[in-house]
Amino acid sequence: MSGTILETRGLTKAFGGLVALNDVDISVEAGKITAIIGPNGAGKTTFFNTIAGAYRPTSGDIIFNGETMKRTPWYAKAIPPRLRQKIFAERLQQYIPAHRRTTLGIARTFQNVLLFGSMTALENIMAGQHPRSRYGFFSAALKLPRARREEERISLNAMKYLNMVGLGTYAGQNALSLPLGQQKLLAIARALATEPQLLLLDEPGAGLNTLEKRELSELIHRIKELGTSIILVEHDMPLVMGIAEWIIVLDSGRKIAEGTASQIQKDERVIAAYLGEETD
Amino acid sequence: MKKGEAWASPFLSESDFLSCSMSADQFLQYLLAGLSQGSVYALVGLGFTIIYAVTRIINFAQGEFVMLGGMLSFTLGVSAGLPLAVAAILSIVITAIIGAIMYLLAIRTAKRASVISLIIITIGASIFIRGIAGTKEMWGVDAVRPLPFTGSESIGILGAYIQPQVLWVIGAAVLVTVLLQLFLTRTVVGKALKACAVNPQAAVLVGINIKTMALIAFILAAALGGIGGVVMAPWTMMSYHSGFMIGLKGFVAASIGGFKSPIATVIGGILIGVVENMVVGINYGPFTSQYMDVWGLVVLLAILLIRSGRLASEEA
Amino acid sequence: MQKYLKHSLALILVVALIAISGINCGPEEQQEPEKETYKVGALFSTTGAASNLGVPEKNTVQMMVDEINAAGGVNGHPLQVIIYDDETNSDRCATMANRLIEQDQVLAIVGPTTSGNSLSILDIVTTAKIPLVSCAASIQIVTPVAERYWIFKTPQADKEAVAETYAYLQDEGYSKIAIITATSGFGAGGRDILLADAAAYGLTIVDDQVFDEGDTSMQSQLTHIKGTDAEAVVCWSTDKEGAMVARDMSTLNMEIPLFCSHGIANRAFIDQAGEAANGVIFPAGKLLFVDEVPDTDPQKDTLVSYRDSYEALYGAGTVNTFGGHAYDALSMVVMALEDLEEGLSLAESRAAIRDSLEQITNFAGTGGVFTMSPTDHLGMQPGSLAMIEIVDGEWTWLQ
Amino acid sequence: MLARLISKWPYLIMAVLLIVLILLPFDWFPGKYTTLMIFIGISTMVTVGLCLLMGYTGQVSLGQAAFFGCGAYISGVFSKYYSVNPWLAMLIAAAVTGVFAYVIGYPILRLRGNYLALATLAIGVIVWIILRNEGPGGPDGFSGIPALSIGGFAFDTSFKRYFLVWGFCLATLFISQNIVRSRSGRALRAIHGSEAAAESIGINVAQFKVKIFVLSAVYASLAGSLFAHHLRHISPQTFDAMASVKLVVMAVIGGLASVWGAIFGAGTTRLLSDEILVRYHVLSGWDIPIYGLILVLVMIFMPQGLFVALRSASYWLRYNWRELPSITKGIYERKVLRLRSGGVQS
Repeated sequence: MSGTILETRGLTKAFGGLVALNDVDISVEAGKITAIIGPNGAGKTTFFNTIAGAYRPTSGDIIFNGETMKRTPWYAKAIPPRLRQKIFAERLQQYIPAHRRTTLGIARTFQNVLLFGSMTALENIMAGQHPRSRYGFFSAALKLPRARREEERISLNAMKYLNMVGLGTYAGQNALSLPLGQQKLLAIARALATEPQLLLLDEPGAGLNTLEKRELSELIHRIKELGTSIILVEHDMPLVMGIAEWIIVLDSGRKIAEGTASQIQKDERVIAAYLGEETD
Repeated sequence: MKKGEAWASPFLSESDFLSCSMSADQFLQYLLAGLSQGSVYALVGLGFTIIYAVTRIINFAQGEFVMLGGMLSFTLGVSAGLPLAVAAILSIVITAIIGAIMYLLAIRTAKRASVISLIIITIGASIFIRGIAGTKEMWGVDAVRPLPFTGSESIGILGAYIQPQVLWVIGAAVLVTVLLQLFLTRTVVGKALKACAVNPQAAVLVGINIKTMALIAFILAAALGGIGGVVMAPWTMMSYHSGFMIGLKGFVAASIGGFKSPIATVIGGILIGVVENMVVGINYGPFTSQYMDVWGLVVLLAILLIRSGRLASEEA
Repeated sequence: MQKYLKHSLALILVVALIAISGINCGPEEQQEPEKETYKVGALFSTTGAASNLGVPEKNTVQMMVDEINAAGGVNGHPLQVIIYDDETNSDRCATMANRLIEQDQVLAIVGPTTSGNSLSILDIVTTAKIPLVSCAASIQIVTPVAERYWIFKTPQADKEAVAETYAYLQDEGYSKIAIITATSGFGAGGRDILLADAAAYGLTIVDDQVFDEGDTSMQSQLTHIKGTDAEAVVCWSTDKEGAMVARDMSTLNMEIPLFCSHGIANRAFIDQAGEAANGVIFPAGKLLFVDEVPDTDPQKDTLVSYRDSYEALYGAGTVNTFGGHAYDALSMVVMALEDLEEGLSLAESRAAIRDSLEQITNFAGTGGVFTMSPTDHLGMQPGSLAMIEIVDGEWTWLQ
Repeated sequence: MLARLISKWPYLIMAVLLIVLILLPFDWFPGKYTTLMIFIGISTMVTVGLCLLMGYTGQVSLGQAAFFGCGAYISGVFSKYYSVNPWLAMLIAAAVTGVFAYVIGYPILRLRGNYLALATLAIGVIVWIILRNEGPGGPDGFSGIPALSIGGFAFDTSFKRYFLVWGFCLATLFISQNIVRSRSGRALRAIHGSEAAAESIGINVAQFKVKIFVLSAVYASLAGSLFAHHLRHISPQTFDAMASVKLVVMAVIGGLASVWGAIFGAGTTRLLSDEILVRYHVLSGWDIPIYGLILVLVMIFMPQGLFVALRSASYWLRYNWRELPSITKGIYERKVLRLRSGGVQS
């Protein structure tokens, strides 16, 4: 598949006075591995959270698969558009909440892994299957055949993803009892279990040793083979340069450059940005 | 309501007189009543605030500290006949010691206990204290009333009247708040407490012993409760089970103040007090003395929800 | 291992709890006398909101049991009263009632202390067919008698107390009154009757305020009353709140007189209200002014003996009418036990006791003179109450 | 041989408990605990809801007695004053309470931790005051609530009601168990683990919180209705703030980690307050402080609650069952002594 999977238009996020994202326009090509880099405080994670729906954009639009994430609530619809724009600007604007975006096909991992401590590795992934399974309290309460079938399917799929990240043998272990490296893989598997078209990886490499990093990049490639587009935020330059087919550079909330690894490495603004970081 | 026969629930019940009109001095009277009750709530609420800020525990035994203060001041002041000042100070000190004991025996020994089980521990402690106080070996079940500090000749203010004891209560509330504020901002220990409140991890990093701080917090809270009990007992009277209701009100006051600063708590307490008494003043429809407590709580809920709304708006 | 050991405490705790509750010690197995013990149950609110009523009742019963057994018991049968605390809580009360009936197999039950709790066990005792002599005020407890076959009670009904007060107010020529009542069962019960009966005595209620137990001040309610043209305040509550009303009234310099319920017939009220207690008028049984009761009065002897023995045991000035209610209740049960013939089954003796309770005539108790009948399970003769005014800290009878 | 029995003991215990449960109310069975057990069953139903809410979803509720009370009052009032069939009244009560919980749930459950606890507490008190002022009989409550009956068969004795209540109770437990082990159950635990992460895997956190809140409310309501039709009298003070606190205590004592903890929690607490402390009822009121003390001790030594402690105790037991008798004996004797030392029964 090809074409753009994710697009942002004038995406802006301000916390009180501090503007973390300032009118960012990007477009991510489907089926590619895109990396977002930038010095600390460039707004990478904010950008992530905004796309994933954890933050509400101050203004701007996010388009996923050609579908906008904007929603106009009924009470806003009541007011004529021009008037609304005049009075409230973007304030009445609502955006699809995070969990709906996951159902649409955006999955993410977290910098601080955030696995579910009260569950085993397998259960964590089964939980990931949530948006791809359909049965509720009622059929669960009465153990209807439907519930049984679904459970079967869920656990099989879960096992599949667990094997994919090579943790099949730890299925029964408590998620938090695993070492950090494997926890990170597990988190990725959990995200994969939601069967996303776009996978957001927040610093997958952080805290891994070189060996684990190699495994990681292999895994990421394998995920790409499945036809899942990937955006990752990463500090580790070698890793990024190794796997990213397209790189977007953010600095203090603005997009300052984008291109292939080689292009980025030559770009003065990027170098300036990073040097600037080193000097102070 | 008549039992037995068919039953209708009139929200505008018998107590529905169209006497909404409130004369100026009546208004003042309600205001004063609210103010004085409010400062009682505030005094109790301060204890909650300190402990919560430092330990993130809601100490359900706070009301019992108040009760202890009041009962002790009666035993020492009236039964044992000690001079008033001595009795007052002694009962505050004893209450503070009990607070310390409670922390050391019940709270600190509970390692790796979740917040909720810590709450249960404080509930257990309060049941324990109340139970002991209620036995006929201790104070029994009758309410007691220590002697007022300065007579019981009521004082007139622009057509409204209050007992002199109420002035003591309000005074104590003000004084305690000011001292507490100074303590927290000026002294080293106070600053350390504040640090724990703001960010425990950081506090630990800069070498503050969080356990000692928690102990201090409990002692302070117990002492505050004691003070509250001592000053309010001559006015409101005390019995072994006064603690629970007073505690609840103080709790509300503290949480309206957001468990943050002493001043916020005092404002919260007075707000509740005034609302409740104004409701009595309106005395129409659902705004009657039957529902004074409800309206206090409604205010609380409103404030909580507004706060949460502000939080939620930050997120999606 | 170590933590397992600690965890095993849990197991052991549970095992121990079950084991302990399994083994039958406690009251059931004292040394067996030649004649089998008469077991009577009692439910009093010795803790919780009504504990200041329940405790004197409990004291009274314990005192009486000792006296009776010291005097050789009931027809040679030792008397045992199993007292449970209902914590002023109705489902607790129901549990304890069932316990008395099913486990302790008592012949009759005395109490509960409060109207709410008494009402809560009516169905239980009725289905279990066991006589109950309640110590609570509400008239609901014994009416309609048809449905209350097994239920009796000793205290004056609220209705009579209200009637007494209203009659007095009428005689004194009051016409506009304000009422302030507690939200407790006692207060609310009184409030209903006060509201209902006022008109009959040519009284109009110009203000109606309530307060909770545990309220720290009644000033606002009273301020509102002060704003009306009420000529007198009637307060229906127990001693603590009553005292606060009295004190807040004097604080607000309210000139109009305060009338209270028999719920304040308790020395504690005077201690708590202090100066403000003076001038308070309320209806109560004669127990409070025994010495002023003329010797011709049938109750005189009972009153004197009860007061003396109670105060001998629990200290001077401690006697109050609530203990008196328990005294009357248990005395009636004992009277019934006395003409209980030997060798009846439990159910039979329960029925027999009920019948003889219903036949009690002219029993002079502390609360009044009782004559039970199939149509009246309170059976208190009029004139059992008198209006009392507190004059410099002493109860004085307003003849 | 014995060793193998011991190793299977959890199942044995289960079976034994079940048999005891069935035989308990019969007259020839030692000890008369029917009434006590009925109350335990009712409390358990409410506690299960709390376990789901607090243990699995991590949402504290200090207002559960309000739902309990709504159930009791609505079904009581309808069946007595409007002579609706008690079963129907029960359903109405459950429905109304559910809707009520749903309506308050959406705003309230946005609060976190202690503030949620506080808000629910406030709601509880408000409901309680309204029941007290507007409910029939005011603070005295009202009696004469009809008993439940199927066709001609009326549940008019404790003996019959025992089976009714425990039928309901066990049903609740099994339903909850199924839910916990289902997709929804995982979602709940996910929310407990991290709301952000839960959102990130497509769980509608707000909605799930409300759902479980409603479920627990409905449990409480049903329990309340059973309570009303069992006691045939209800009064507000059964549903006050302290009652809510006691329910939470039951949940925590039992252990929030499992729905079965509910039985242990309700059982131990009730057994303690209604049976043992009563039997060893000492000088007036001394049982109350003892209750408080035990509460504190359990929480200090078994913060996970009895059930978890018992489970790990059972593992311990498998390996050390030989030493057990001596240890138990020692502690048991000490316990008896402590409880006896109170004094004479009044």
